[in-house]
Amino acid sequence: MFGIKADWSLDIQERYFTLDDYEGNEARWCSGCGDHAVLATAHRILRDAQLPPEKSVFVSGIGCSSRMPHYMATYGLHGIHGRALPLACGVKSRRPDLDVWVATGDGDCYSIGAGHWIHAVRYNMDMTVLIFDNQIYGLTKKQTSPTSPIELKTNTHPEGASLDAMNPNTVTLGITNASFVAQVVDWNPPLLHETLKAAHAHKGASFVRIIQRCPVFVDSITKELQEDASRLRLLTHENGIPVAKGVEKLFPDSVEHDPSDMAGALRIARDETEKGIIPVGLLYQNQNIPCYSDLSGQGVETTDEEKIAATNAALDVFAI
Amino acid sequence: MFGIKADWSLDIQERYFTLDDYEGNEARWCSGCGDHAVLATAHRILRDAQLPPEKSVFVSGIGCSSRMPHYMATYGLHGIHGRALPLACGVKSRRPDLDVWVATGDGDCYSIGAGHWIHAVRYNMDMTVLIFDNQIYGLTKKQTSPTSPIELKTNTHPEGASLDAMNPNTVTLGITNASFVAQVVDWNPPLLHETLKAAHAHKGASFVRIIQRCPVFVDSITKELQEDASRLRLLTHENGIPVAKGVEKLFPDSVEHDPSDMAGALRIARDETEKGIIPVGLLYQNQNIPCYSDLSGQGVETTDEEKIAATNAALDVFAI
Amino acid sequence: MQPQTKQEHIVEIVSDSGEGAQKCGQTFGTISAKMGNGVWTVEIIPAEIQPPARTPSGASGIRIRLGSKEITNVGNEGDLVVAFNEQVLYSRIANGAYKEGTVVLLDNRWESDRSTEIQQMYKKAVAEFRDHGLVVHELPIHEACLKVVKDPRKGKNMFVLGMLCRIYNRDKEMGRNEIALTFAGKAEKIITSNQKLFDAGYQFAAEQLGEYFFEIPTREDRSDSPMVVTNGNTAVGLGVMASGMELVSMYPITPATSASHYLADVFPAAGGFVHQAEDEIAAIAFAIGASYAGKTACTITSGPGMALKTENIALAVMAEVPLVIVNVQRGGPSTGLPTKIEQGDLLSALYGEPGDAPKIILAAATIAECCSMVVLARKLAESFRTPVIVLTDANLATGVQPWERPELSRDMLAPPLDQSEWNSDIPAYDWDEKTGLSQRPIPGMPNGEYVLTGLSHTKQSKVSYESAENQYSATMRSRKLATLQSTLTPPNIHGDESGDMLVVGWGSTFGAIEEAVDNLRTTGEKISSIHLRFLSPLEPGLTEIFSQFKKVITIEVNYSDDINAPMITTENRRYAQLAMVLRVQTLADVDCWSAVYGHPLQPEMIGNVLQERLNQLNKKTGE
Amino acid sequence: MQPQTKQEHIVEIVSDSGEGAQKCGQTFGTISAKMGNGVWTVEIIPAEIQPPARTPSGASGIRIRLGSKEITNVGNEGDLVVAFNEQVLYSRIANGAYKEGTVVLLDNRWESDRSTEIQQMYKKAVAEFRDHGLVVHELPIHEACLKVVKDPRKGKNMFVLGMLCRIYNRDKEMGRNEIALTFAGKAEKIITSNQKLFDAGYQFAAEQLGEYFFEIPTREDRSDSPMVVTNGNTAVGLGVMASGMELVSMYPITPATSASHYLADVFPAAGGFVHQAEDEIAAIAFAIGASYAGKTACTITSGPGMALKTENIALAVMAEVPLVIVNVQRGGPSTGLPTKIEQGDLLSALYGEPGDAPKIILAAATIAECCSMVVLARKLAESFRTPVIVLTDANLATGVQPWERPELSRDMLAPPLDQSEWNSDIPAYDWDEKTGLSQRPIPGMPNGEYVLTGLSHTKQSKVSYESAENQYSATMRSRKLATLQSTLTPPNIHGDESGDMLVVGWGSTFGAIEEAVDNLRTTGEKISSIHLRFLSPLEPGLTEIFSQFKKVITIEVNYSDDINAPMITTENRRYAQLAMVLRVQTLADVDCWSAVYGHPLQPEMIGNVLQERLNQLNKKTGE
Ligand SMILES: Cc1ncc(C[n+]2csc(CCOP(=O)(O)OP(=O)(O)O)c2C)c(N)n1
Ligand SMILES: Cc1ncc(C[n+]2csc(CCOP(=O)(O)OP(=O)(O)O)c2C)c(N)n1
Ligand code: SF4
Ligand code: SF4
Ligand SMILES: [Mg+2]
Ligand SMILES: [Mg+2]
Repeated sequence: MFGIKADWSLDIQERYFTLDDYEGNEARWCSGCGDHAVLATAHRILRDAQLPPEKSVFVSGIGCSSRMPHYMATYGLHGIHGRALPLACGVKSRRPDLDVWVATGDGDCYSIGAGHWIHAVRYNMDMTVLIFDNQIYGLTKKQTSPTSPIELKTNTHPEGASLDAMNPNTVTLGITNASFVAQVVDWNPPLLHETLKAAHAHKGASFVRIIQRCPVFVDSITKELQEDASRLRLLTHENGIPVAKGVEKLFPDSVEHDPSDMAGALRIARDETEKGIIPVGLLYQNQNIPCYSDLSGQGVETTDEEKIAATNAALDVFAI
Repeated sequence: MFGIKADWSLDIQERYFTLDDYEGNEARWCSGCGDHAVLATAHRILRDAQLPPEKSVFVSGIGCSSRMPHYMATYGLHGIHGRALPLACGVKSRRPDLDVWVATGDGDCYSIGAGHWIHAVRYNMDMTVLIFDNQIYGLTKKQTSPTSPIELKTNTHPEGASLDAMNPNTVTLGITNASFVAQVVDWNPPLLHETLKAAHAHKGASFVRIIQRCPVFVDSITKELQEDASRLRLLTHENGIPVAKGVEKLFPDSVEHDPSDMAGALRIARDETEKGIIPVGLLYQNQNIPCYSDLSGQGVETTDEEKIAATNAALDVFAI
Repeated sequence: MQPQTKQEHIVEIVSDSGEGAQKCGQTFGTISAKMGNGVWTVEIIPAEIQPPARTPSGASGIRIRLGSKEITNVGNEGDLVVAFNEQVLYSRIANGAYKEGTVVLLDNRWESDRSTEIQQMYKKAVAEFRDHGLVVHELPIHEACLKVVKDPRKGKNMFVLGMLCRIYNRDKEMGRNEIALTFAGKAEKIITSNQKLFDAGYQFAAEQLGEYFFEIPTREDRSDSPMVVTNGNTAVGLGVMASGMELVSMYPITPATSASHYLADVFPAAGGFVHQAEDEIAAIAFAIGASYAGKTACTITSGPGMALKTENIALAVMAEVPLVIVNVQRGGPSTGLPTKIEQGDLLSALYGEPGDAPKIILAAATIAECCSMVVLARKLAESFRTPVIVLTDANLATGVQPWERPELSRDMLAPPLDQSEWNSDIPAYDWDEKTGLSQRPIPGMPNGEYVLTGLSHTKQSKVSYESAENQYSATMRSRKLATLQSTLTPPNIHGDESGDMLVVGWGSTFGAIEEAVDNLRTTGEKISSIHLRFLSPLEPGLTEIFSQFKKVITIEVNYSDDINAPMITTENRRYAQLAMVLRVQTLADVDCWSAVYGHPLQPEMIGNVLQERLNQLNKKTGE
Repeated sequence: MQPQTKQEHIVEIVSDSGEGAQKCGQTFGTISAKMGNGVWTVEIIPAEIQPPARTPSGASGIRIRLGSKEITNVGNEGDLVVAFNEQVLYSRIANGAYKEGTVVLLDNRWESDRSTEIQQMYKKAVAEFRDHGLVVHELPIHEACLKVVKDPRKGKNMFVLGMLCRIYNRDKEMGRNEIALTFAGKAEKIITSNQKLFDAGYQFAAEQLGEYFFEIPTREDRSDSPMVVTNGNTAVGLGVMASGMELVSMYPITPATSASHYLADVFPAAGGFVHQAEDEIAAIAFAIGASYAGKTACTITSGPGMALKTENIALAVMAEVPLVIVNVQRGGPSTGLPTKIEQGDLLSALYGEPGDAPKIILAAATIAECCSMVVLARKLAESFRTPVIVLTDANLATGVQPWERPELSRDMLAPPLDQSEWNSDIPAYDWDEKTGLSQRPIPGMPNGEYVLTGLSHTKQSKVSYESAENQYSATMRSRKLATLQSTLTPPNIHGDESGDMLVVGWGSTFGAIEEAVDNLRTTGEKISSIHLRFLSPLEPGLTEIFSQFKKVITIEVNYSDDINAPMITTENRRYAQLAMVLRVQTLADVDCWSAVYGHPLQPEMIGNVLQERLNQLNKKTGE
């Protein structure tokens, strides 16, 4: 997932990290909020990976979900609305040794941050991107988001949202260089765990859209899905997200889907818009897409002498 | 295409518009620049449609191509870099009677304007969007654009562009509410004319990606296509762009494609990235997507009395 | 028993979030306004959506200041507080909201809570409050509610409303009616149940709190004009409607969004439309597009949103597009204090854009002006062909006050869309050299065709390659401000026209400053104040006015260096924002006092600051 | 024959775009610099990429000012012009580039053009130029080139280089060598062909223009230090490398982009990386991310790009992220004059962000400072934990001048990435109360974990809900500026320390102002000047310095109202940008003269303005 510098290894042998080592301030989300589940999963993934807390950076924009970095005991960058991705790309750019995560919301990523989303997929820098999609603006109290269902009554659309919900997966899959596209719901802990783990393990930008409960503002949206699992479609495959038997049973609708099959991924993703069937699992993965972070990080080991020599060489050209 | 107010009709009967009536300042693009062809086509389409020049508005961002409004004798809004689409949506929002066109570049639309592109597709306001894709930043003198071919040497990437070119069509098609997606080359005048005409006639946001010559900075890219038409694939269909027999002959590779078939459109569009085969024609059309301009324009006829009455009613609620 | 007469009282209701304190307080405020009192209501809002219960940071509630004069601000420390639990009071105490003798009516249910921990917290807190000088009454409010409803968490607020109505001798029937209005549209059952709670509360107060029985006489200065009660954001929304604008293009941001929420509800009835854009850049670009097309539009936002609009504002200035921008200021910089008040955006409004971008800037001083200034802004925007920024702030946005209902008229509305033929001899920017003003063609007008551009342009709106033309067009854009200034009158002076000290303010500090000045004047200080509504251009005559006072000082809610702090000298001191502007234009040695505590300035705080400076001044001048 | 000695000369080469005039002039400038002259070169750039041939708006070329002193600006009217066609001269004349007696060496090929229209245009122009007082020599340049190459459009420039080298008595071998350097990497054939053209031109001038034979003596004030010749944008690039920064994150925008082009070429050799982001917002966010992670980064842009970065700059200020922002100013507002010079972004740099956002602002006055200030900026950014804005402008960006080669050293470079263990007792913002300074933990440091946020935060970087904490952290951020100021010395006074008039400037007007002041001083005027490099904080001691002069005036390239214009009063006058800042901080009645003609200010123009004000002053004070 990411390189640890040579001079670190010894130290690491001696440190054993418990969940405590990853837990930051007490989470201040509403009770029943799906964000809690994602947070707990992230703690566990880091613990399982035994990554030193100082080597991970959680980067976010603004929104309820973007508070996540405060609840981690790692480094964090709680940025500004919509800019989580370029901030995170910057962190990674010259620090390939850092383990970078992004926490962003459906407004933060798909609305104000839409341009960066497109381009972060293109850059494919090595990072794990969690999109907390509660289909609403939470922090600012119930305005329409791009993924809000049409006709949902919100404070900005009291008569109901006027546009069909955006399908983020068909967009992400359409962006050249997409390398890891998955979708999961927050209320299935084992699936959430396996999905984030696979995303974290993937070298490249892993985009995980997490369909997230916001009981305070749009309780019914996810409640319906929780109550009627037939609207979800589990994607299974040996190269996909590992699904325990017990978990698979919970999904009346499941389908084998090879994550290397882009055409299939697109078809499955489109079913969400066209048939209301929400895929859960790994839509697409391609491990051969180059990572821009490998390029941007070139030269980080340059010594002072080399820098001075290169600058002198540059000056020589203009010498008189 | 757009509604002309009742009190206009009489007047129109009496006016006959020639090409002159649509021609603005002398175009200052380089000789051999593909933009000239698009401009001439726009003049002709308006002339053929006999639209009064004062009823059309050409809106653009910044770039070589964004100079287009200056070369029209209609109204124009030469805006700021990347914001052509929201400016145009604003023009249309309360003036459904105006005929709105957008001229934008590959940098203007797909890079700095990417977020607005996504959302303008969603809004599907009734307008004709021309994306002049020369695969380079022209006005600022040869920097990499999102659609620049990988390894293209530019001033910002002297060793060659580092990312695979973005495929704009797979993105546009992935955005919920896409209603008209076409692609054309600037150097085939009849095809260009028919494509823009169909786009103009479509009610909704018609996105036309025009592959455009920039002989000054990236001559070879389009020269290759001009010389070897086998890299293009003509899309034909009775509901597609009408293609004269003589024109069809020029394309060794042509395929029948029903523009209502989204899956097919996606496959054809993806071939551009995966196989280097560039589709030319109508990728997708859906006339049933609601237009946000129909919604945003509601109430434009409200009288002063009605406005005052509504405001008084609103005040009544707080009266003490 | 006769009620005790009080000229004014400050009441707070403090609870956990979700217990309805705000609805209770607003209803109480409305009843009081209807009965002819001056009223100012301000919400106490926790930073989180669902803060944990029974914690200081979760304090949610409302403050109502009512009196027999017009009330223009939140006032100083509270007189009487109803608290649903004891913990929430800690944050109010930390904020300096109470004084010795403030009466606290505290629900005593926690004393006998199942959790002994809570019992202890409760006892400890009550003891501490008493030590602090608060007069705490532990009352069985919860228990009393239980006699009427099963779950007092839903309904306690109306019980408390009843208590307050008795304590302040409000008309009981009016209270019951107001409940009916508040729950209008809800099931009859709900209304009667709440009215029962109200009655119970009324009786409870009569029985248990007989000693607290006050009369706040009707305002003497009350005009006969009809009044409305709203907060500032609703007033902005009403202003948009009254102005005849048809489009608000916005992106959600606290504390501005509720203005758009309100409009989303009522605007369609007036033929208007609220566009929620994908971001603030798109929001303003959309508004500019509509304005260009002849429908002057409005965009409403706050700090970070203003930052994003910077480039488009410059376009609107350069291309002379009428546009109304409402900035409900919040604490900055960056995400800052999103729900808190600050007046920190004056300089960025003036100078935010690279290059010279003159524009009109107004600041609302009262809730009524949140409405009237939007109406004015549309007119100015069109007459001067320029964006107009209206500054309000979180204090006005959430403060509630009765204000004179505007009499609507056609000439407040935008003129009808002109689609007549344009005289083709007139260029698109037919600058009148003396004033900088020009008429504009609107798309659809035959012969008016031109291309609006952000590039330097000629009168004809052609891209200009000539060096003199850039200078000329810049001059014309700037001259419009001087032209507007020439139509303005000097600001009113509150107090004498000369004296020791002149206080200058702008925005929502209006009421607090005047109250502080009035208090000082009663003690014999020679102090006056002016309050600016126009910040760009400034109202005229300031140099002359300033010259009549020994000292001029601004009071503002933004950051300035304290001249006595380490490292700070007169030369490097960073002044409060209006103070800077005044120093530039008048060269008077305008001093400033400002702070960014995130809460509205209280008259007492201002009074203390001014008293100190007056003492220094008189010492210095040897008086 | 002996050449005539001249202290300085201004030469222009003007042509259609694409004829290589710029390469010719740059090579001529380099040769002159190598021979020990002072040199300033500035490009004449048409607004379009391929403007039509033979049109005034298509004028493309270069101006070279060379002399026996250090040359710091473009100077006044030209002495000698080589023109490839007559039409392009019209635009130069319109810009006031020539005077009576300017020698024009004009290619006469148009006289016999196939098109009679062109023939007539040519004749008419020549006559008009002569009427205008220009000394026109019609020369068969094209014809002479044809003898050496088939297509003189490719090569005429080297022929002209030869002519100029003869006219200014340059070392011929050095000229030939310079051609070899210019075309290094090209085929040998190309080099020799160009050298042949050069030789032919040299001979042509000797034969046809014997009367023009000048000697510009070597600079006497020339130091022995090694020199380099570059434009300001290249100097910025070199500064980035010399500072040890590893990342430039940018989005293309004129006139800033060429700095990044240059870096894209050479930066990788120093281990650096240029990131072209999707827009300016992403560019700065990317840089902030890298800076947060311990690699202080740089973003380079111009006006509209600055506007877009506003919100992120506020984040960097609030969260105290070191960052270098280079703003190559261009004409504004909005798209404005993209290729032209203006100093219009001082106020937006200072006050662009909603809320209080103190930051360090430097302005380069020379091309050398374009390099050294970037090095300084990185250091300041890290020491003061803040963004630093370096202002340059289009004049510096494209001007070419020899400057002292910096001696590189390790202490110019960023310190190595610190990954040692952080002392967990030290909070993330361990503000020193006296200075506002603090150390920061870098991701990767064990025990340093914290969450950077744009919200109001405590020392520990926790979201702050306490009102006093916002005031405290704002104070700490502001205090850093005062701390920095306390380490600065007052600006040098150019001229006497007291007198009638003090001129204050900043940025690229440095050379022109000092030259104008020197000229006035030789005529006996009591005038001095200072030139500020620090704009935030200001350099200290200004009040004291100003007090020694009867009048203080700024000269700037940005918009200000003319006090004599209609509607303008002392109270509503909009001052030039530095003048405003100085008035706030010193209360001196700082006057200003500024203009936005889009071209660099010439010493003569400044001299005239100052002379007029001096006359007024002396009249007023009765001298
Ligand atoms: C520039 C800017 N615009 C607007 C806001 C206000 N704002 C904060 S969070 C948010 C949207 C939150 O929605 P989402 O991203 O879906 O996150 P959630 O709260 O639902 O997790 C908005 C509009 C802001 N902070 N900054
Ligand atoms: C905010 C902003 N950033 C950057 C620029 C500079 N700029 C002008 S046009 C352009 C890109 C042009 O490329 P494209 O959109 O592909 O149009 P083309 O010139 O190729 O037609 C850029 C970066 C600008 N004007 N404004
Ligand atoms: S408002 Fe919704 S998204 Fe935000 S914390 Fe509460 S439940 Fe979660
Ligand atoms: S630079 Fe390219 S895109 Fe621009 S006008 Fe010239 S040929 Fe056309
Ligand atoms: Mg959300
Ligand atoms: Mg392009």
